[in-house]
Formats: sequence, C-alpha cells, structure tokens
Amino acid sequence: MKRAWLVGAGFVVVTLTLPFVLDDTRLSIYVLMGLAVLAVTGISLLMGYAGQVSLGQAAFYAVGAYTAAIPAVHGWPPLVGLVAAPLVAAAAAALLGAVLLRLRGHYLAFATLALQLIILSVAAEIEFFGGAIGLQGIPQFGVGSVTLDDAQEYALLTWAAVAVVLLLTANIVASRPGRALRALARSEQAAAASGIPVTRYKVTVFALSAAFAGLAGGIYAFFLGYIAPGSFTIAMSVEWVVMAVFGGLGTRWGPVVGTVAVTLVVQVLNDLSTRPGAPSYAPTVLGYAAYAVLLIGVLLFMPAGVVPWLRGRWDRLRRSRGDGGSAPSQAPDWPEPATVTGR
Amino acid sequence: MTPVLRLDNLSRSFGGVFAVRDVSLAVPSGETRGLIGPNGAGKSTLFNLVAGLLRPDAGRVALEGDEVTRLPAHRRAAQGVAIVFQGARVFPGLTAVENVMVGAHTSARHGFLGAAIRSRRCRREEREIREAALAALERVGLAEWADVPAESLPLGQQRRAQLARALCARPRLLLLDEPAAGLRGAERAALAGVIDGLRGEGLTMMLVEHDVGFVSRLADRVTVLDLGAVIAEGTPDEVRRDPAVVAAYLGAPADPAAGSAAPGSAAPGSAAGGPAAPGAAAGGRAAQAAGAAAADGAGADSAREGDRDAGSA
Amino acid sequence: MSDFLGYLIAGAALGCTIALLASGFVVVHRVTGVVNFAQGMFPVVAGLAAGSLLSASWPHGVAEIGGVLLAGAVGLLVGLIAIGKPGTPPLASLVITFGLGFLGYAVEIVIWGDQPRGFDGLSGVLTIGGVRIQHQWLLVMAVAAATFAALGAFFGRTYLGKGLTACASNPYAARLAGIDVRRMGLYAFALAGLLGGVAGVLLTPLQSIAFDRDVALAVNGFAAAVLGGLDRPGAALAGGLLLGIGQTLFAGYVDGSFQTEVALGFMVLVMVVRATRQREAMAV
Amino acid sequence: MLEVRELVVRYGTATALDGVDLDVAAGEMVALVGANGAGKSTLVNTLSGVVRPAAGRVRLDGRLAQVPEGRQLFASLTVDDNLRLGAWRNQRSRRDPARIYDLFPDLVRLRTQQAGSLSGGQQQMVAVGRALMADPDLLAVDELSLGLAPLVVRDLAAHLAELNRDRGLALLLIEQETTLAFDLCARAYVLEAGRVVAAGPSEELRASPTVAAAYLGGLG
Amino acid sequence: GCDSGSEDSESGPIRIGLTVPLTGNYQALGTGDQQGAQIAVEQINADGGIDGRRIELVVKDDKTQPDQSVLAFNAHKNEGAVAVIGSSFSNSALAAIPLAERNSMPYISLAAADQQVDPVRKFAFQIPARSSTYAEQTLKYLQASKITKIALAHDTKSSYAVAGYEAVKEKAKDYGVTVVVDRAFDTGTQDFSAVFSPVRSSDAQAVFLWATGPPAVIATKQFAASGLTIPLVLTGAQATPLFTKPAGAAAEKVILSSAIGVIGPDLPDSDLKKAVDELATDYQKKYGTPPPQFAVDGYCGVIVLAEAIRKAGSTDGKKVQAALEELSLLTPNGRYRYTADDHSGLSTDNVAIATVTGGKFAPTPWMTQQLSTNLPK
Ligand SMILES: Nc1ncnc2c1ncn2[C@@H]1O[C@H](COP(=O)(O)OP(=O)(O)OP(=O)(O)O)[C@@H](O)[C@H]1O
Ligand SMILES: Nc1ncnc2c1ncn2[C@@H]1O[C@H](COP(=O)(O)OP(=O)(O)OP(=O)(O)O)[C@@H](O)[C@H]1O
Ligand SMILES: [Mg+2]
Ligand SMILES: [Mg+2]
Repeated sequence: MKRAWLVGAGFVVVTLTLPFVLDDTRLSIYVLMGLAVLAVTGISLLMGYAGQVSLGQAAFYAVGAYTAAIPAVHGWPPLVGLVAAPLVAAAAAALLGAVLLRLRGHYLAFATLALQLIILSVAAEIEFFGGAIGLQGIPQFGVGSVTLDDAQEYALLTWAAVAVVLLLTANIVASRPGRALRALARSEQAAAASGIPVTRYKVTVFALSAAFAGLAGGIYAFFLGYIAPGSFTIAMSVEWVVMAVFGGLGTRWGPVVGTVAVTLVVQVLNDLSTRPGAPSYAPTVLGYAAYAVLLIGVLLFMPAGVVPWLRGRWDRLRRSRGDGGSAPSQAPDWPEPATVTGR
Repeated sequence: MTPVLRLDNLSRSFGGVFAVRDVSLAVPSGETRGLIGPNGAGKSTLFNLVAGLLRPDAGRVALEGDEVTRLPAHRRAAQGVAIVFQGARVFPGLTAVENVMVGAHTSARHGFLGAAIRSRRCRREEREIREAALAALERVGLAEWADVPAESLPLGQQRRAQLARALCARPRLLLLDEPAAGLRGAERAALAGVIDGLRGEGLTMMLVEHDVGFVSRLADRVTVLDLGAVIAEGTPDEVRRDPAVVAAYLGAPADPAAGSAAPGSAAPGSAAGGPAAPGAAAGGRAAQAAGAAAADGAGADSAREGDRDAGSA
Repeated sequence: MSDFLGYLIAGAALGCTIALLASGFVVVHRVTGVVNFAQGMFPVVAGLAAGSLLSASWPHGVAEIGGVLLAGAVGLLVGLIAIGKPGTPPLASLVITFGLGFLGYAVEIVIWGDQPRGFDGLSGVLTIGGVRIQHQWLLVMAVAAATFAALGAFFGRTYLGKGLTACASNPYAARLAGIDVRRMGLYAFALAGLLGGVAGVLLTPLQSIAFDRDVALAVNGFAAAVLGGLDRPGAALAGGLLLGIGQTLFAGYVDGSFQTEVALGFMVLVMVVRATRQREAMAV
Repeated sequence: MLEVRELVVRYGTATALDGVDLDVAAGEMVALVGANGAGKSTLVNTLSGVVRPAAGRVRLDGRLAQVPEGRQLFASLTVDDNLRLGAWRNQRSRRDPARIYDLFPDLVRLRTQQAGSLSGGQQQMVAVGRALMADPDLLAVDELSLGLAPLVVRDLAAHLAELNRDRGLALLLIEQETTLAFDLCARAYVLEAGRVVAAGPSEELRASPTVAAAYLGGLG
Repeated sequence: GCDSGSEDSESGPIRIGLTVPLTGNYQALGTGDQQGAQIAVEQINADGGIDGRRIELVVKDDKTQPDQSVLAFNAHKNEGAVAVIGSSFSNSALAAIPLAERNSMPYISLAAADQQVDPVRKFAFQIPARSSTYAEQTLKYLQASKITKIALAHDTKSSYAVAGYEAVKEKAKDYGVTVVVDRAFDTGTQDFSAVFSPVRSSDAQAVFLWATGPPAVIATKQFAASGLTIPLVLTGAQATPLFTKPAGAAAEKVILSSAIGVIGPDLPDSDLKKAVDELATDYQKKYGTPPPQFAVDGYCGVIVLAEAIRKAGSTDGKKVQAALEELSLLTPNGRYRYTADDHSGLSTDNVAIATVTGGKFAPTPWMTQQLSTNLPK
C-alpha cells in the first residue's frame, strides 16, 4: 500500500518534471506518448481486466478528436470540446457496446475493427467533418484567457491526465467493480450467478475505455491542430494492443511501460534510420526489422509482458536477499489490489 | 408458509433431449433438500434453471412466492440465490479472498464512479466485504490461503473456496452441486460440519451428492431425479428403500460375484450406510461438537464427525 | 438479369479468393488457438517469388508451385518462432506474429524491393449467357472448392485432423494423450503457409502484389474466417462468399463507394443476430 | 514398472513433493491416499511429464495413461472423438471405442454430443474411457469416482479389477473413497504434506490407527 | 566553430528538411521522393551550392502518419532547417502546413491534394500538378479526339481521385463532353464488374477512371478482360512503373495523363528535354532505372526551393516565401510559375497525354503535335 503510493508519487513528479527538461522535438514525442498511454490504459482495462478485445479503439480516439475539434472550429470555447470528448466517446461506445458486446473473443475483435473502418469512412464522407481532407485550423486549447500554445504546456496537460486516469483505473480495479470485471472475464456464468450484471458491466468498461481514448483524442486535436480520418488508422488500434500486451495486460503500470518502451524504440529507430549517411534501405531495415526483432525477442522471453517479468525478477531478488518470502510462488498476473493488507 | 423455492412443471431440453422434464417441487424455509439421481439425470440443469443460468422451455420458478422465471441470473443472486457449481469453478487469477469477495457483490452498492474516486462508501464497503470474506474463508477452513491465487489451490481447497464465495453472498437459498466431490476424510467431515451449521442457522439449501450417506446425514428430505423427471421424494430413509431408486441409482445391495474387489462395499453410501441421519439441526451441531472434541486441537477447521471412512479405519 | 448473374458470379469468384485467404487463419487457429497476424505475408511471398521464378523463365505451373512451397516454408518458420518456445501463451504468440509480419516487410523489400509486381495468369474469358468471366477466376473458384472440400474432410473426418483439432481444444489433455502439440502446431503453420501461398499465386495475376498488400489480404481473410469463430472451414467459405457477393451486389445496384464497409457491417450484423439467438437467459 | 526415487517438486518457493519414493510393479494395483493438498496430483503429473521435478527421478517402462484431475476433455469435440483420440498411440484397430461403450452404456446415446456439454459424471466417464482407450500398462487415475453415481462406480471398479486380472493392467489410484481404494488395491501409500508417511498392504493401512490419524490430520 | 549546434546561419551549409513516408502505406512514393531530392542536392552542391553554401538535406520519415509529420516538422525546425519539403501523403502535408504558417517557414509539398493551396496558404507551395490540371488537359485531349460521351469512375476513398472526379464533372461541359455513366468504387475494390457492366450497355466512347494504387491495376486488368473496346483513360497517378509493371499486358494502349517529364525521351530537343535528361542521366546512373514520377517531384521540390533561396539571397523564411511567389523555373516537371494567388505552379501545358506501348510511356499523336507548338519553355 505504502509502496504503491510512493511509486505513484514518484511517477507524477518525474512525468511532470520532464516537460521542463525536454527540448521541443522530444516534447512533441512526449505528448503523443502520453496520449497513447491514455488509450492503452483503456485497452488494458478492457482486455486485461474485463477480457474483452477491441481492435478498433482508434475509432473512439477519433470520436474524441472530432468532438473536441468541431465546436472549437466553430468558435466555441475549447474547454467545452475537451470536456465533451470523453463523454461523447463513452456515449458512442455505450451505444455500440450494447449491441456489439454480445459478441465475444475474436468476434468482438473483428466487430470493433469493422466498426472503426465504417466510422472513419462515414466521417470521410461528411463535409461538416472536413471530409477525407480533414479539419484544419483547429484553435489552440485554452481556458479563459490562458491558451496552451507550446508543446510543454500540452505535455503537462497530457501527463496530468495520464496521472488522473491511472489513479482512477487503479482505484476501480482494486474494488468491487474491478473484481467483478476480472470475475466476468473468467466466467460470465459464474459471475452472473454471483450477482454481477455482466452486460451492464461490460458496456460500462467499454465506455470507460472509450472515454480514455476520447480524452486523448481531444487533446490530440488541439495539440496537432489538424485531424483527418487518415489520422486514425487500424494500425494505430493494433499498435495499442501491442503496447498493452508488451507492457503486461492487467497490470497497473503495464500500459505506461509498454507504451513508453514501444514509442521510444520506434522513435530511436526512426532517428537512426534517417541519420545523414544512413543507407537508403535503413528505414525499412531498422523501421521494420529491428522493431520486429525487439518485439519478438521481448515477448519470447517475457511472454506475460515486461511488467510481470520485472515483478518476477524483483520478487526473486528480494527473496534471495531473504526478506519477505510470503509472496505467492508463481507471480500472479494480477496486481495486488491496493486494499490488500499483509498477513 | 410460502416455500423458499417452488418449481412448477419445469422443463428444459437440449436438442430434443429432455434434461429436466416437468419437475415440480417445493422447498420450505429452513429445509435442506437432497437431490440425487444417476449421472445425466438433470440435477445440475435443474440448479442452473433455479439460478437463472438457463431459461426453461416451460414451467415456473418462484422464490418466496415471487415468480422469477424470466429474471436474469444476477437479479436472482440479488434475491438471495447462491450456487456452488459442480467441479472447480473458481475465478483464476483472483486470489482466494478476492474470489470470495466476488460473492459479496450484491451486498455492496458502490459502482465504477464511487470506486474511481474511492468514495467514503466505497472504502467502508470494501472493508466490510473483505472482513466478511475472511470470515467466510475462516468458516470453511481456508483462512491461511486467503492471498494465494485461487487456481493454484488443490482441488479440495478450490471447492471450499467456492462454498465460501456462496456463503459470502449471505444467501436465502443455497444450491450445492456435489460440494464434497474430491474431498476426503477430514475435509469431508469438516464440510458436513459447515453445512450442518448452516442448517442450524435455518438456511434453506439444496444439496446434490452422489455420496448417499452424506446426503442422508444432512438432508431433511430427498428428491430423486432420473432422466430429468422426479421418480421419488421423501425422507432419506424412505428414498433409500424405494425400489425405483435402487434400480435406477443405488443398485442392488452387494453382489460380490461382480468382481474380485468386493464392489458392493465400494459403492459409497450403499448398504454400508452411515450413522442414522440426524433429523434435526441440533443433532448436527451435537455431532460437530463431538467431532471437535475428538480432534485433539487439530486447528480451526477440526470440526468432524463419525465419517464413514474414519469408521472403517 | 444478365447483370445480376454477372455480379453474382463475380461476387462468388471474389468470395472464393477471400475464402482462400481465410483458410490459413482457420487452420492455425483451430490447431494452436493463435490468431496469425502474419498470415497476409504468405500470399505476398508466394506471389512475389512466383513472379521472380517466372522472370527467371521457369515454366508456368512450376514457378507457382515453387512460390507456394516457399510460402509453406515461411509458414513453418513463422510457426517455429511464434509457438516454438514452450510456454508462449496465445496472446504473446499473436503479438509475435504481428512482429514477424514486420520482419517479413524488411526481408521482402531487401529481396524484391518495395514496388508492386505482377505476372500473367490464365488468359482468356469464358462467356455464358452474356456473362464474361476470366479463366483465372474460374481457376480460383475451382481451387477454392477443392481446398475447402479437402479441409472439411480433413478436419471433420480424418483421425489426424481430429488430433490437430484436439491440440487447441485442450493442449494439456492432448499432451497426455500422447499428441505432440508443438509439432502439430508447426504442421498447421506450414499448412497455413501453403494455403496462403496458393491464394497468393492465384491472386497475383488478378491484382498487383507488393510487400504491404498483406494487410488488405489479411483483413479480408480474417473477416471471412471469423464468421466461424476462426475454427470452421465451411463457415469461412460461407463468410468469403457473403463478403464477395455482398460487395459486388451492393456496388452494382447501390453504390460502389461503401462496398467494403457495407459487407463488413453485414457480417457484424450476422454475427450479432446469431449471438443474440444463441444467448441464454443468463447475465442479461 | 514404475520407480520413483527421491522426487522433489517445487512450485516457486513452495515444496509440493519432498523426497518421495514410490514403486508400482507390473500388474500391481496401488492406491495413493492423502489429504487435500498433500501432493497427489502433483505426483501423478510428474509421471506424465506435465510437471518438471526439481530433483529425483522417475523411471517408467510401459505405456502410461492418465485420468487427470478436472477431467480435461476436448470440450469442442464429440464424445466419440474424445474416446478415439485416447488411442492416439495405438494401432488403427484399437481405436474403436466399442469397449468403452460396453463399460459405460450411458455414453452410447451421447456419442455425437460435444464433450463440453456433458454432465459432470458423464464427463468423468469419458475421461476414464479415454485413458482406457490407450490400452495402458499403467493407468494413473486422479480421483476415480469423482461425480460418478454409485452404480457406475461399482461397475467401473469391477471392470478395472477385471482388466488387472485379464490383461495385467497396473493401477495407481487416487481416490477420495478410501474404502474403495483399499478394496481395489492391495498396496497403498499415504502422502502427507509432500512426504510418504506410510506405505504397505492395504489391509494393514486400513487397520492402522496412526495412518488414519495422519490421513485425517492433514488438513489445511 | 567546433560547436556544431549553432552554425552561423549566414555562412554554413543550408539545411533543408525533407519529410517523406519511408515506411507505411506510401513508402514506395516516399522512397522515390527521397531519391530524387538527393540527386538534386548532389547536383547543386557539385555546382558549388547556393552562393557558395552547400545544401544539407535532413530526411525524416513520417511513416504515412499525420502526427509523425508534425513531429518531423518540429524536429526540422529545431535542427535549423530553413524550409521543409513535405510529404507525398496529403494528410501529412495538411497537418504540417499550419505549423509552417505559424513559423513562417516555406513548405514545399509533394502531395497532390488541391486543398493545400486552395485557399492559398502563404507558406505552402505545391510541386505535383493539381488533379484538376490533369483533368482539364485530359478533357482537352478527349475533345480533340472527338470523344463526347464518357463513362466516369472514381475511387471515393482517394482524395486525389475525388478531386479529379469533381474537376471533370465541373469542366466536362466546357469541352463538349458529357458523362453518361458515373460509377464509384473504393480502394478495397477487387471486382469491377459493377463499373464495367453498365458501361457495356451504354454508348460511352471512353472510360475515364480516377484511382491510385492497387485498384487502378485491378481495374485495368479487368477492363482488358471485359470485352470493352473503347479506350481506357487513366491519370497521372498511373504514369509510373508502379502501375505498368503489375498491370503488364493489360496496360498496353491505355491512355493516361502524366507529368511532362515522363515522356522525356520523346520530347523534342529543348531546354525542357535538357532539364529532364539532367535528372534522368544521374538517376539512371545511381539507381539503374529511369526516374519514377515521385523522384521527379522530389527533385523538383529541391531545385524550386534552391532557386527561391538563391533569388531571395537569404535563408530567411519570409524572404524565401516572397521569392517563391515570384518564381518561374523550368524543371523536368515543366515550368513552375508561382504567384501570390497561385501556389500550385504548373499549368495544363505541363501535363502530357501519353499512352502505354511496350510497357513504356509514349506521347499520343495529339500530344506530339501539342509539343511542337506548346512546349513549356
Ligand atoms: N448444454 C447442453 N447441451 C446438450 N446437452 C446438455 C447440455 N447440458 C446438459 N446436457 C445434457 O443434459 C443431461 C442432464 O445434465 P446434468 O448436467 O443436469 O446432469 P446431472 O444430473 O447433473 O449429472 P451428473 O451427476 O453427472 O452431474 C445430460 O444428459 C447432459 O448431457
Ligand atoms: N500450479 C501450482 N502453483 C502453485 N502451487 C501449486 C500448484 N499446483 C499445486 N500447488 C500446490 O502444491 C500442493 C499440492 O497440490 P496437489 O494438487 O498435488 O494436491 P492434491 O493432493 O492433489 O490435493 P487434492 O486432493 O485436493 O486434489 C498444494 O499445496 C498446492 O497449493
Ligand atoms: Mg451435475
Ligand atoms: Mg488433486
């Protein structure tokens, strides 16, 4: 319990200090990274705890982005859009979820993927949304007379949102609804027999994960100032799933670790491959091959993801030092809830 | 007095084959009803129909006089129906105590929002649920396994964890589907003690078991199913003497010619029988107390009684 | 009327190609429980390789078989990496196959470059009742029919097919029964490679193939395969036909601009309706 | 035909088996009893190689078939296919499950039903039947009578005895019902907290009060 | 100085940013862009650079993603680039253009979408001809060929195709052309019977098809098998081996519009031909093939920008921007003439109407005749 607080406080201090340290280029990466963490946290909640797969999460990112951008483009205060972004995304997810969540497993994965394709095609046809060309000239985010006009401020906003979302998620997971989600992920029948309204919970968590993505999309729209259907690809949805698995599903820090690791790897490889003097095949070899080899290598040796692996290491280390041997033998995939009291 | 559970002409078939056929029965408050019958007789299906996990093709289910036939499972759970499934059905990945806390779902009210902000109610309820769960684990003798991932518990413990989960829901009707399967000697006795204790508290239960001795000892009345239909109902002794039951389920008393291993005595609960079924809760408690006395301080869950195995040892 | 027939036949042919792409997903998932994200790589490899062999003046037929065999070998390799290490859970395998897809990009680009390629297949057109259909399409339909008949019989009737199915159904029990689960998984990946390869060499003459066509091919195949939960060849064929015919009819009579979305949406609808029907009273 | 020596199995830090010695001779029927969590399933799983021992060795000649804890059927396959697949390593001619249907007549009408939708006891019948399909030399059964009706248990016990007599089937039996176990098996081992605390002829163990106490005292 | 971070902005090398898709869906385009740009830089540096200052090309990969192009733009800016030559992926370009405006940095776009320069954005300039320019030149050709009824088909998912389609619809009347069949398809379309069947039962004299990438190849192949004998007319997006190679024999006799450099070998001796050859020779030497369209665009991007910097006599963004608006430069793409209200630079004269023969692009007879009178100089 205490350790969790310490780690959390450390996280907040580090992430909110970084904007004052990084240069502009890195700050932009840092912002996008934070936005991805938001979305991946939602996916991790959905997949890792509730056992539902979404391969179309970028659709809700898009919903959030458009929700934030459209009022702003028409002269409304940006705050309205940003507040509405997660709400509208959640509402859309709840509506769709009520129908789609009858599907399970691969069916659901496919349905969400199809859904994203459909939503984006429709968006590309709607003139009001800027069509395929997208919405340009989205004003900067601001509240009252304060406007956010550089990456540093967006970084602070984004990572503050990350901290809040992680805290909310950790709290949910650690108590009644979180337990219910984990239970229904294992057996919907047994969960229902224990009094858990399975469908309602599934829809709620779907909406919640969409809200996280929607919030991220809202910030994205203001940060970039331009959105188009082409900005929200299936590749993005898939990459988020990859990040979630990479970090370790159903762990508190998995989304952060997975997203940061994958983003950094991609950016570093991108940098290396376009260095002057790099051969012309470098982008493909580094951008594809090195990325692939890293991904494969890590998952072969840490099949449950990075965070569970690190935890296992940590436990073993502690044990070998002789303190605290009471932890269950096989490292559980699940975080200890914040309320667990030691025996 | 309205019975806690009343089934009227309940039927359910799978692909044309009747699993439950036209079953009517009533379980009055405080009764422990045994349910026996051959494999595939429809016992588990009947439980699923009562718990709302399956929908009947025909017939009605009423809980304390209210019809619940079309009520989904989670609403029935909220009305006090709890079930211990056949086999090990813990939620893997959750620790034992978390498994049990899931059972208390309906006794708390906070939802996603409350949990997200850790509202005062959320914290209070979480504390209460945890205490209740630990108490339930204590009751089934699993207290020291509370923080172990449930799926790594041995079979016997998993079954007890399931019982604790059901108890944590503070049910009004408890459905037990072969709770003693895979439990041996002392565990079985301890379980009998727990069930007996629940009887003493006036809980209404339905109990499926193939160990007829076990059922006879604990059930007030026994219903026998065969091919989905009720073929007999009565006190344990009446039922055991019923020729239809003997033919369909128990088999004729020992027929040593059948094999070298004296299978007659091997058949659980056959002629060997157990001590006479205690007719009343008080008897159960007395047996429990006696067991505890004999246990030589073997721990918290030492409640036991003259088990058949022990008797034969 | 002849328009309708034309759309129907074209749709069926298209559906057959989609079904062929789907078959690989089915085989791998049915045996290993893994969704093979690298499935799109197999047709690409086979198409590009067959093209190279043809330009190295291998005769038609031989070159295509060469491409298919190479795809089979690649399938085996993908399997070795994705499920070769004991204790790799399906989700990790899935992400590994995703990574392998990227690795495939790099290798393909180094060998074949990033430009699309193609080669000619059967020329000639068959005309029945005013409906024109290319011989290559007929070939695709024939191969698809044969493939699915064989797959159906293999999984449904043969002992080996049952054994393969058992591996995903319960790997632990399969192992107890003496089935070499890992080896069976590798067979499945190799077979998926071959099937993908067949789809590839048949499709390349009909469209262009480049390293990054894999996504489009895989999404189509996945969509068809998922109709049967990625497990049933027959349902995958039905899914392919549904997608193909749905697309052409919609494009023909309503509007061509949303044909893919409409077909996908229709599939989702079919699944939702089916799931709703199957749903028990529980947990509403 | 089975020789287990000094077997140690650990799950993480917890030691489930701690130096177990156990033998089963060809054609011998041996019971393995012990309280919940004593390590019986772990031992059987070590024989089939599902669990890796940390130390010690297992020598086995002849074919082993296992009825695992929790039935472990191929849920999506039919009863018939489940049974046939039990004979994976057999000759083609021995893959006909007729003999199992003779033993469990209840299964006949369920031949084409998916194993996952069977009742608990029916699943147990399939699990036992599938193991028997392998024509094993040694059958290791983790919970024989689990969920089976008394009549069925009686027939099954008789059948195992008959197989033992006619074909020399060896048996390593884990069974909650000690009466049944001791009746069927001439020899038994008592496991407690991962150690063999007693071994010997069933009759002696059945009578021994110390064993009964140990067995019953192994709670928690 | 030894401090590489702070070069003297008036004497050291001139840094130019290039953001192109080197991975992702538009990889094949971006690779071409990069190769062409590289050749331009080498040529300029070999000639002594701009006023004695070398050009340093900094390449970034936008991965065919708009947000990566924004990251790349910021990186270019931080690394001291004076201007950015931008992505051939329209969405990437559109995402970066607001930043260019905000930072007063010229942005030379390699993407085709009209929306980049319509309405005019001060710092954004376009290299490829607009879809509407292609459309207009093709209509001219149709008119000259006495084709008055056409079937029009377009990919609704490609902004390029949509823009071209709309331009045709708008301008057809002016050239005496009526659209008798109008069919839509999408990027994933694999069967074109829904397009060609209605054509067969119409009196269209040509099929005019707007598409990019694979659907164009598939449509061409199916057109060849459809039994239709009227001409198939395609667009600049097909004027590349990326199309002719996979389309193979089916591409023969297809009519298409293209950048003028594509028919380089057939150009009459002229300054234009010299400009085309200058690129083609070096490109051929380095990569072993004639330059594809995207390489020509990348090349033109660099020389246009370099010329503007030279004219401005400064690397100051605003001055370069002013120079661009005055620029008139002959390139392998023809003559660029930017003005304050036209940032798209290429007129219809710079579009060729070609046909595919033996897998190569050759001018149509009409075009040959046009070249003799209207050659961009
Ligand atoms: N989902 C299903 N699909 C098809 N048949 C089913 C399904 N569920 C149960 N059955 C069949 O219904 C019958 C009753 O099953 P049920 O599980 O109720 O038996 P049971 O009395 O609990 O038996 P056991 O003592 O073996 O647990 C069995 O023949 C079983 O095969
Ligand atoms: N996968 C596992 N991870 C961690 N501990 C385990 C695991 N499997 C078994 N154990 C532990 O090993 C010990 C022995 O378990 P085992 O299942 O062998 O007992 P058993 O004798 O078969 O019990 P039962 O009669 O209840 O089936 C138990 O303490 C159990 O908690
Ligand atoms: Mg049952
Ligand atoms: Mg066990």
